[in-house]
Amino acid sequence: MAESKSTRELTMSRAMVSAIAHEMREDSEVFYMGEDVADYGGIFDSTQGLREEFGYDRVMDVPISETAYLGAAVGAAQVGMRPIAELMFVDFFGVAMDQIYNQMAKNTYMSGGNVSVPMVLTAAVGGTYNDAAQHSQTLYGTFAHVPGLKVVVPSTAYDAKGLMHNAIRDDDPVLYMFHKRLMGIGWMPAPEGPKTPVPETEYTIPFGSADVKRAGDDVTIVTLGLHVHRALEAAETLADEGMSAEVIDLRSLVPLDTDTIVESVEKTGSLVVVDEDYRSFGVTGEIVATVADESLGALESVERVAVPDVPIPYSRPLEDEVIPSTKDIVSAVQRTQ
Amino acid sequence: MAESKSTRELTMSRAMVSAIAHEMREDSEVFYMGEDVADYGGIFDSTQGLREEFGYDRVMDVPISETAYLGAAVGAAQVGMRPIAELMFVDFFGVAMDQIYNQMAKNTYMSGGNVSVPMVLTAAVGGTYNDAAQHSQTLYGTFAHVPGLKVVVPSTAYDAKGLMHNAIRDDDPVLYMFHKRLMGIGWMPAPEGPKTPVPETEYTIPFGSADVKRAGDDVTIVTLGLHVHRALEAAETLADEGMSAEVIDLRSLVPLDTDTIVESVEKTGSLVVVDEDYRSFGVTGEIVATVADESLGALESVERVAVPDVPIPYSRPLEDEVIPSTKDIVSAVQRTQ
Amino acid sequence: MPLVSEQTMEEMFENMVTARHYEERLQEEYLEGKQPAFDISAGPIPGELHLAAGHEAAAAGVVQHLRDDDVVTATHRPHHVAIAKGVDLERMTAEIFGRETGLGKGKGGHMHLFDPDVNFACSGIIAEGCPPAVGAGLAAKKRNTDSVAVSFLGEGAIDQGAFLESLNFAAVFDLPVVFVIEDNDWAISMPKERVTDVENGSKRADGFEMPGVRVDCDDAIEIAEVAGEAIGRARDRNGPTLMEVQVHRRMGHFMGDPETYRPEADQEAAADRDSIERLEADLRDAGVTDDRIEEIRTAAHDRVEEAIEWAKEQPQPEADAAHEDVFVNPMNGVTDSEPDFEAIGGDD
Amino acid sequence: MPLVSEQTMEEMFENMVTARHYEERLQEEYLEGKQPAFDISAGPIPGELHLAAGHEAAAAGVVQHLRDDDVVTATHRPHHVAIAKGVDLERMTAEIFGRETGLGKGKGGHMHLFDPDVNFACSGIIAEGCPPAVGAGLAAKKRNTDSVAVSFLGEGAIDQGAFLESLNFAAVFDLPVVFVIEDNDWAISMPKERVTDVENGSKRADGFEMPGVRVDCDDAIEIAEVAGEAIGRARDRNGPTLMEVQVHRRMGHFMGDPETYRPEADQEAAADRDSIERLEADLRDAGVTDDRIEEIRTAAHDRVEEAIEWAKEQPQPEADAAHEDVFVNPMNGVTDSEPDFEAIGGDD
Ligand SMILES: Cc1ncc(C[n+]2csc(CCOP(=O)(O)OP(=O)(O)O)c2C)c(N)n1
Ligand SMILES: Cc1ncc(C[n+]2csc(CCOP(=O)(O)OP(=O)(O)O)c2C)c(N)n1
Ligand SMILES: [Mg+2]
Ligand SMILES: [Mg+2]
Repeated sequence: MAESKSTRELTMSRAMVSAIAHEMREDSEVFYMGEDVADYGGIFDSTQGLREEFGYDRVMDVPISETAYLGAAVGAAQVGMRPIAELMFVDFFGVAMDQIYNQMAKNTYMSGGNVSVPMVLTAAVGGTYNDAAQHSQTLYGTFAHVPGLKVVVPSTAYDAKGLMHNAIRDDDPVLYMFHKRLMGIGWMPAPEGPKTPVPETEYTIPFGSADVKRAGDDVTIVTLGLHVHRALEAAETLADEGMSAEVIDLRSLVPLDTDTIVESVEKTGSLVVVDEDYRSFGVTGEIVATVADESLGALESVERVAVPDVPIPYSRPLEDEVIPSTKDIVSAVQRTQ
Repeated sequence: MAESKSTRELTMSRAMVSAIAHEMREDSEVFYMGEDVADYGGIFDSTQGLREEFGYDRVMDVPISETAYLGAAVGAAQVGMRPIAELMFVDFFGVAMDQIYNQMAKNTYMSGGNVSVPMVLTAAVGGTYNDAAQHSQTLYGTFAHVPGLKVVVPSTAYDAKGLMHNAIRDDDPVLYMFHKRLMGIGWMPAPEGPKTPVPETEYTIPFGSADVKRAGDDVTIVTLGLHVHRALEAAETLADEGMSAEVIDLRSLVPLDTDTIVESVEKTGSLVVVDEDYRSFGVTGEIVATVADESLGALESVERVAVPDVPIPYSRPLEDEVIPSTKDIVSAVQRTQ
Repeated sequence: MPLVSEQTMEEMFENMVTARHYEERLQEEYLEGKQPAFDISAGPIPGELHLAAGHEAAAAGVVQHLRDDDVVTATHRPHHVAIAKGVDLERMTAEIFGRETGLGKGKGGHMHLFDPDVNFACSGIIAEGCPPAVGAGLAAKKRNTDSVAVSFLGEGAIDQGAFLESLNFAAVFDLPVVFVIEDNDWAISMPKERVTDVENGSKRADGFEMPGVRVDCDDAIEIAEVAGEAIGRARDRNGPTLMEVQVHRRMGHFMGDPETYRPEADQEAAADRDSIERLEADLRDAGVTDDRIEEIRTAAHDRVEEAIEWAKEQPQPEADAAHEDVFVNPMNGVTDSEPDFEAIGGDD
Repeated sequence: MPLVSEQTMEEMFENMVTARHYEERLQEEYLEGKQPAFDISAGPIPGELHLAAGHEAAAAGVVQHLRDDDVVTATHRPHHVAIAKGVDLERMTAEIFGRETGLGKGKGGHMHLFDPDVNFACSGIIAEGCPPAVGAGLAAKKRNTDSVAVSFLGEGAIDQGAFLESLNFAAVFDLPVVFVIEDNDWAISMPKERVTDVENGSKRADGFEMPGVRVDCDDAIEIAEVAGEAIGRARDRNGPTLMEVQVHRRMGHFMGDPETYRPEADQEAAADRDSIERLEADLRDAGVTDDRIEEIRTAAHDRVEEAIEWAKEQPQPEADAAHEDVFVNPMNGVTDSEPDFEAIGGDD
């Protein structure tokens, strides 16, 4: 079977790494920088095996100086290299945000397009494993709000590879946010969905193309990252109750695929937005408002399911309470009907 | 006249300073820290005369080390002092965001309420004077998205004083964002509205209390900061055309006065949100979604007027294009009718 | 008279054996819950766990000079420092087990322990505690008290802006702050030689006109002597000090760290140099009896066992509690004293 | 043979008089537009304007060692450096006037000048240019070229994390980077003695195992000599240098700054020490004739006048252009090579 030769099941981390390795082989200007990315292979397996293949020069451990090394990536990108820089946890952005949003994101515009910043910033996001307020955030809204960054969030191995190829080849700065729980790390069991067949060949998934992960007629569930899988699970439960839910995986927040969302809501009339980020002034508000902007009449009911504006608490019952569960999604959908 | 004895017209900066001075006189634990706040009196007149009255110890110039001095304010607040720390332009937040959002905002929650952080972070916001991408932002959405900060935005001298008294007395961390264009600085002419009569006595305006700055029946304009005045001007123009616009000044984003907004939209049926921050994943989306959540049926039309997801450009015609004007507000209202 | 009295030596020893045993017990509880396959979110202690075995002397030697009103900020590896500072052991343990009666009602976890009674805090971001410690020093100066603040950090944190800015801030305002670098040679998998050129962390002080000192081994007594001087200078308002202490990482960076990056010889060397054994020998040299040493050990063990037992009996928090404590005063609560007054649209 | 040739001296002089006259003319244009009352948003040059009169020697002395492929990052006070680096003067001026043909199509303004042809950039946040300069040095090393990078900063920036982290990063990887502190004694209203304890900014190097040097006066020749050594070392792959130059702020921090905080004597002293006059005297000593000096001056003036005239004739940008250039490739544009393949919900 030709099929089985050209694809194999991969974890999301392996799929990411395979895209990075491919690009590094093709283009000597691509290199990877971060903390514990060389010998350790990335705390979340994001660089497993890369140092072995490419050496310390192209898979560089750096001092714990996020401002210096993310800014250095900007500088290297501006002279034409294609750095990938990793922020170990997105929660650490605050020590380096100036370089991210005042240079990486703005230099293209401020230069009238005369300068480009072809770099990828990777960052681990997400909770569900009791790592508390400084290590569990997604911060999708924070970054999508800043003009000048493309913001990408894969939910499967297949998407992770195609989006990573695209991110590295893109001449614009890309923030690639991978959810720890999806990576398939030995010590953090992933749910069923993210491990998928992945073609061995290279392929790109363009940004701004949301993916209908499940088609349905009664309600539109818009989500991303880990919650794609929780939404799919919810859709299964709902199907048993005779409700047909469409699940849209945004895959990128910037650019945002408004069309796919609006078309779906025009079909179903009901919108449920599910997000692991803080509820207010973030993703759920934007998606609801986008649909209201584009097609207010189609909107018969709306629900937002997100973290209720509290820092992520440590203890299991508390974290479970604030991070949207499959049950929360089911209930929200039921409220719309 | 008793009236004239107890009130006088003040610029917004004088009103802010009068509240700060009052609190400093009453409570020796209150002090002010920032760059150029002592001899200069604040680049935007935010501390005019304070050093003269209170000396260098309580009105402290600090090194250009925002991480160190904002974090120092957190530390001083946690032992019971009541620091006011100024970030000269909110655009500089990126060099110190970790202290702001991972400590100032989260320590109360992470300690289960055993620690409080009674500090005020003041920051100048806003454009309209061609200071380009790194000195013109409002970033309202960025900060309102982070749980743990109260976020306050005055639009008049009267409000500025009452909100500042409240901010300093609050046991929680408050981000007080003042718009440069409203301050009444000699070299940056303010519009008519912000200079108001201000009582000499102390008074507090509670957070979470939006203010109906103009009552109306046909459309609800929700806004804050500088754009309160542009919305009021738009409402005048609209009145000439026979349209009656209600203008709601949010005054604080966290807590958000949902009731006042929803009540108004239930009356008018039309919602126009006007914001000087970036359009996507920010204030306008949140307000629209909040109304959709609470009262979807009441919502007959919606418009969002904000900066169209580009960094703030320098040149006059470009900046004018992206920062919502009175005319933009008028047009948006017209589109709703 | 020796600088460090026998009583102090005993106290340090007590702190150190308490911390060591405490962490051994945490490790047991943590790993037990991770059977059969290591799942970070499983068991009675979920999430990351950073243990400080091999660092105890730094905490004991420095903190024994401090009073309750002195402020300490520690790192993601905080237990030994918390114990030395006198943090409530039971409530701290309950916090690590995520229970309702924990220091943070189960909201903080082991990287976010706050005990305002003894002015202890820690945090999970590199060098994040430096600026607040500087702020505590600033408050002491403004209030004209003789309190001091001590900020702990790892040797991997000496490249982080928050630390470097804090050095300057403390120096220029002559604040009563002591920075203590716990140099365990490693920042997760990165050996210190690969991330900075300075011979040791105390050299950073040279660029800020601050005294920098280093204790080259984790000898609690020497640490206590050097720290005594630094803290004394701070208390006497003679300004800050940067101090580095060589410690050893006896375990992985966090529980579950395979340490495949680490040479075995380095692991063995860390295991060999045990500051607790060293101090025990010093105690004997000073004439402390076996019985007394055993008594201290037993008391420490008992205290640890009691704390863990107590913690495990504590209730889990109610789910609803997750919504509380974002603010101490959620709706602001300050009485609205707004006069009846219309500044815009009013008729005055 | 002197280290600095007569030709180099002439070039530096030319750069310096160009920069000085350029800024005098900008000042005129700026202030003219602010009549009768100073309104920052009025006139042909709106917004903030930071002029570098008194800093010219630092730019001329350092940058004359650089090639087009060497990267320079400058600060909010960038014009003198841009001129020395050979930034297109007409398009730079058009940018400052906010015109369509400006370096950034009117989007950047005077703090955000980018000329990729000569690898020049500047920015408005303190010390923000240090990390990208380090990145350019890193790229040179990875690509195995002999390009270097120079990062300018003010003496007020030596307390900022971005600078301090960059020192370490450049040092540990031996990058070809030179940091140049322009010490004009003031950070807006804050005199340097009030914000740090170090005697001078070059001392920061001591905490990072990097050579630190200072030129105590704005003597272009001495600066050129010291910079030549530092840049040569970088080019020869012998690592980074921190260099400080004493310059003078002849004007307010920005146009409109009342400078009420500044002692008159200090203002006068800055006015007295003019590096341009000094270099002119040196030129004469070296035998350059009055005529030649006049010729250089006239050429510089003419060039400035032409650039300003050209810029003022350029069109304002169309309002719609504001929506362009956020990305060079807005909808990503990479051809979608996605195979026809369904990983979830597919039937394979
Ligand atoms: C700003 C920031 N960057 C990275 C991390 C991830 N991180 C946690 S601990 C650590 C290593 C710290 O090493 P060191 O300071 O030497 O302390 P040690 O763990 O050795 O005690 C890193 C990189 C973090 N928490 N914060
Ligand atoms: C991070 C940051 N903080 C504060 C400012 C505001 N600011 C602009 S210039 C300046 C003073 C800079 O002084 P210095 O570095 O000595 O340069 P100079 O202006 O003297 O050339 C300040 C505080 C800023 N732009 N960025
Ligand atoms: Mg370490
Ligand atoms: Mg200066």
